[in-house]
Amino acid sequence: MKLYEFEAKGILARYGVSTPKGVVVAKGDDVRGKLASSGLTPPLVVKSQVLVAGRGKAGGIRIARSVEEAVSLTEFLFDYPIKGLRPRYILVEEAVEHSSELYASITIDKSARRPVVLASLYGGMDIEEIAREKPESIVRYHVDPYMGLRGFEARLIAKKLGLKGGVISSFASLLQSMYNAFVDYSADLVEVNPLTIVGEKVVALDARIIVDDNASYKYPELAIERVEGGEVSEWESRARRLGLAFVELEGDVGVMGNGAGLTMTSMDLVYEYGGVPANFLDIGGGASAERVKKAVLFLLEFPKAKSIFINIFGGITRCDEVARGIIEALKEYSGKPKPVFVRLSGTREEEGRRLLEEFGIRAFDNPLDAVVEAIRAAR
Amino acid sequence: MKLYEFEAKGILARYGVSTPKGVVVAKGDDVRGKLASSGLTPPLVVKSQVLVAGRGKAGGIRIARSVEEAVSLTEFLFDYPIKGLRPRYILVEEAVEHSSELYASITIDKSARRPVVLASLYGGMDIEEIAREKPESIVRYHVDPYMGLRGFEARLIAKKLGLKGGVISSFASLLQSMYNAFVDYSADLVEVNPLTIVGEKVVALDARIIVDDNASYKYPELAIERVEGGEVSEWESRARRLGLAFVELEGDVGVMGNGAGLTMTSMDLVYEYGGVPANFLDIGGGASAERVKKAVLFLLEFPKAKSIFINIFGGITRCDEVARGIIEALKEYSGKPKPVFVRLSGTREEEGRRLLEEFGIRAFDNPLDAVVEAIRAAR
Amino acid sequence: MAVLVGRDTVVVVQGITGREGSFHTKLMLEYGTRIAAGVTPGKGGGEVHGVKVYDSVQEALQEHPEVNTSIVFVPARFASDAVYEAIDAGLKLVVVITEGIPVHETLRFTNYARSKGTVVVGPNCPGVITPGEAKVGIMPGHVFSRGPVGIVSRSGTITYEISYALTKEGLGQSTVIGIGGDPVVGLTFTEAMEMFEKDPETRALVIIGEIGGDMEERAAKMIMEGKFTKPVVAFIAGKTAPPGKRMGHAGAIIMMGEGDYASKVKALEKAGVKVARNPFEIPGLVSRVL
Amino acid sequence: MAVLVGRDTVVVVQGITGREGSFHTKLMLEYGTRIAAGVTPGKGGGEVHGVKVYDSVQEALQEHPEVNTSIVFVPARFASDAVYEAIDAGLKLVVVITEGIPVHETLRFTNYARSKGTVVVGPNCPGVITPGEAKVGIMPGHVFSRGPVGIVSRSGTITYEISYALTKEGLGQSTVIGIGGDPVVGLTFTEAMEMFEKDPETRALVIIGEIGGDMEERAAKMIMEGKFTKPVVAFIAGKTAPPGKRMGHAGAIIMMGEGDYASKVKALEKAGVKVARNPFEIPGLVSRVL
Repeated sequence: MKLYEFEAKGILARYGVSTPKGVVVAKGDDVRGKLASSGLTPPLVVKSQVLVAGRGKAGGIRIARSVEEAVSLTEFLFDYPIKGLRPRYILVEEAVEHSSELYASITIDKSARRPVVLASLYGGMDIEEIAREKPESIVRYHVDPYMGLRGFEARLIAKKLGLKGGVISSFASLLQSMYNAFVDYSADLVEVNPLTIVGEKVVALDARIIVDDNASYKYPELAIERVEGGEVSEWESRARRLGLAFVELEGDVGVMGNGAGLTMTSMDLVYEYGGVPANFLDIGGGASAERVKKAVLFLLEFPKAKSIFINIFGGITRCDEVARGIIEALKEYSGKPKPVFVRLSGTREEEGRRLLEEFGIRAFDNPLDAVVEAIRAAR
Repeated sequence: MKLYEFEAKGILARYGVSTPKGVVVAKGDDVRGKLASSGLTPPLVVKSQVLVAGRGKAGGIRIARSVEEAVSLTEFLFDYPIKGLRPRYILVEEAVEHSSELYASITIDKSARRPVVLASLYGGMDIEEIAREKPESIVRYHVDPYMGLRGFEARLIAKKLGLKGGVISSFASLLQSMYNAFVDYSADLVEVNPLTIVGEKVVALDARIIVDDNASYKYPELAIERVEGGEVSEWESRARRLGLAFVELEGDVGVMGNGAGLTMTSMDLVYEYGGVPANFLDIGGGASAERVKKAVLFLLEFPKAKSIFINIFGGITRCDEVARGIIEALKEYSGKPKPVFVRLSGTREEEGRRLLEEFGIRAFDNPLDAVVEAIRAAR
Repeated sequence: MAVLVGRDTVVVVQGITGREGSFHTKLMLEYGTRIAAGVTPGKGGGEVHGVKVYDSVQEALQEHPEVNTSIVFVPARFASDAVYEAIDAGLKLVVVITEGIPVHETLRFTNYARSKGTVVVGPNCPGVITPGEAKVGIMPGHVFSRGPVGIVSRSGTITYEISYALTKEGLGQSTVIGIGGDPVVGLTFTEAMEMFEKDPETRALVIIGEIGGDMEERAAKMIMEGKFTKPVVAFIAGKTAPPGKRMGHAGAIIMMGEGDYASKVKALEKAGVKVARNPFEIPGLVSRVL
Repeated sequence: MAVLVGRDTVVVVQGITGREGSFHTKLMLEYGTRIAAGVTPGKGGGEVHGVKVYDSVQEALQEHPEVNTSIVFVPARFASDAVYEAIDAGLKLVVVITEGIPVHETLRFTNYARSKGTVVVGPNCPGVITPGEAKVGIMPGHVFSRGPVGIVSRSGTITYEISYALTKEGLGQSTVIGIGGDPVVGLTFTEAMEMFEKDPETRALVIIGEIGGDMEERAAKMIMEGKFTKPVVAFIAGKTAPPGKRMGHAGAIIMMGEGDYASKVKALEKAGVKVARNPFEIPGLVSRVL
């Protein structure tokens, strides 16, 4: 779950990180009143709160010389889509005059099974760009998850970066604050980019926090509605509301599988045999008949899918449950009929196969056969 | 720093512990209004918030059959001193009907260098009493400070205690909540005594938290004025405000030393040589001249001390600083002169000795000589 | 011989009274796995498919000291606690089936397990099977057969697909390890490969990878460095997945340009590994290297 | 020979630029202690009494790899961090002078030190001295002299008093350890006693206890069990302290009836230890057992 910039800054500020003075305006707020009473001193930065990368380049960040200008820019940005997305919040902040832009983030090094701090003197661009253009500038530091990031370690990072004097300890404090937020919010990523140095103080000009979706239940206070991603289609957001792992694609063969690997491989097979998948839909492990029914109905209604290829190899998923779900979906569906090709193998495969065949659906044993049929039917 | 019952319960409630519904009334509040609007259902328990043990036996806990009665009991308790102490807060709670009273606490086992959980089915009395009367009922469990108290460990404790069914997991949750509060508040002690079982739910009827004084700076939100201890004398609370480690005693020989061990030994010597100390005053390690001056002035003004025995063996404390502090105090003091006997040894002893002797004070090398003189002078 | 599980494996099922725990206990028993006990806090005293249920691993081990392995079906919110319980009870292998455990929790318990000498497989994994000896997992048993091919996989269902294809071609498996699809797992490709390297029965290895992460690249590096010397073939799922889209579980996300399909195939081929275009090519490739 | 510190001890002073750190660096140097470096974050590059200052222990050790011991004068809020830094740098002895460290922090770093094989003395302690060889602490050097008496003490100033009294009677000390007055300390009486038991130079031991806690009782138990075999005499401060009152530092509080004066004296006397009524009786008692 990606947090908005203003949320990330709010969290970091509670951990002692300096951020520019600012105010958040929500869609529908009295913009003029809110900015007038905010006590902010121009020049101001008006920032569209969208959860997509490249917001600056897309025109989502504007400079206002006066409060009056900030009011009109705020109103303008509410209606200015960034990669197809209109913001619900605008953050207006005092501009911080600065000459340097640094980078700092904390994420998980999956291979090392350790949190890792990344820092560079060359911020303002994203980490991939830094890695391409200034790879030697990146300092990496692994943290023992049982010890946390201790002060002396944070200072070592600051020194390796080449910082001097009092900035060392204020940068070290920033890293420790980021680390504590990273742990307390079960974050996949805490990033401050850019940050700058004013005197001996470190100021976070932008901030990102991504909370692990598996842990988001721990933070009910973050449960505001948020639209993630740049180009979530209508069907993708509908799927999200239904709790389905669905990605819309360009083609016409509907694809559904159990498990990400098998579902991706099913897509790969469609391509390999000359078709183009209409989507990716993973019902996950151990899906109930109810869940399968929901997913199949969704694909039946999804207009891009001209035919449907269902590829199931049951482990924790039971083929009989899947069969029941498919049958119920087909019974309930009242739209234009669509050809459905089901491959069933694995746990309780005989029962599932029997159920489907009693209902009049052929259950393939070999997915290649099912794929070929599905591609042909979509044409 | 001892927290009031209502503070401890408030903290534990945030960690998910069930506590009786209640309301805190501060001295000066509109008692009637506050209780009337609280929505509490009688019978009610009216509890004087004092930081002393044995509050119940001393009449600090009363039962009210009606809100009206609770109002008059609250007003009554504000003026009812418990061990010499008038409360600033009264907690009024709904009475919880209960048949069992259990005990649970978390503290530090200093020898094992481990947090330790203590639990017993026989609560309602203090742990020393339980240890005397039902020693076999106490379950002790050491916690790895790097792992915390995990659910399966908490359940093992509950099972060892003899709890059954759903109570096991609610008691285990209570222990985990207590442990988390214990760590987050740097507590010397988190105690719930008694707690009771209502259905399968565990309810904390009373709660105590003692925060480590060395860590209390981390919790500015707890910085309300609190009067600790049952019988803090006027001079003791005056000393506390000055930041002096001072205990008032029965005798007439003022005692001041550096370090708890030496100061206690100085008291012991006064007794051994036939005197009675008027106090204990430890200036601690590395005291500045300023601090020494404050301490000496305090003893000069402390009426019980007829003479003063100052026993210094400098390590991190410097004898010259001490000498300067003594001299400045004597210069500034304008009350009735008091005989002062100073023993000086250790770090910078020659300089200290020289300063004192230039000022006309004899610096003893042997504390026994100084003690004997001080006792004689006090008579 | 084989790796991780075998005839000496004696299992405790944590979360045995749940829907999945109970169902797969039955299937594992049917497969011949020795299951000595089950654990569900608060349900001690009962029985599931003839297996006694205890309130804690400690109590289970008091009655069944021969237990050396745990399989965890406990729901995500309580799963970490179950893993710690198994580690602290001294079990040498803990297979975590549970999906949806927060990665910060996995980070902690996998590090803890390592410090205690316990191997954790998973989380979010299908488990481990040594065909004909023991199945500690949720995989459909009938698709496996015994033989010389080791398999280590990030994807449950593709593992079944490929094992089934191998079995149909008469190519049996020594041990099949599904390491799980989460970003952080207790046993990585390279750690599993160290085990297969030492196992005399395993004569070839199938690596089943997925886009995202760098585990396949590390496996390639290990082969390049000569630390894994047996023939290897591979399949990588997600060839046609669009970048930046989350494809099902967290392991399969292409971001930061790290670990895309091309990079993995390139690294593996450089190390001399044949990469199959689809799962059904695997048996042919394996036959050629055996 | 002696214990913990000696001629081979090479010290880094953490917090060397502070008031106490700088002053006691001078006194330690005057005593003959080998101090190779000092550390104060942000003050690297300077000098204190001729000792070079570095920003971190790591940097200090790069230049002075012979350092094996740290003494910590860092203020309480930053002291734990300094201790971790010293432990992680691989130092074998860390003497923590700092007073006022929260006990939960001490709990953590003392456990961590143990897992890393580092001995922590303190916090809130006067340090360790092996007379004539090395003083790693804040004790006044001139009150000590070299000889056969080991001392382990919970009270700084009483240690000076008793050492001075011994010295005046011609009874020198092998090593004197002030373990510190905090509720949790890195080195306990019994752990120090294990060291003295093995030290051939130490022929008798003086235990300087205090009311509160159970460290004296544990020392008595160790003697009873025959794990410490040299003659022991003891002094316990706080005989006349009223119960339930906090007497200065946290170590000296009598509460819960645990560790009062009578219990300690009884336990020690039962173990055959002579307990002095005041510090000045110690030399006489020592003479008798030597």
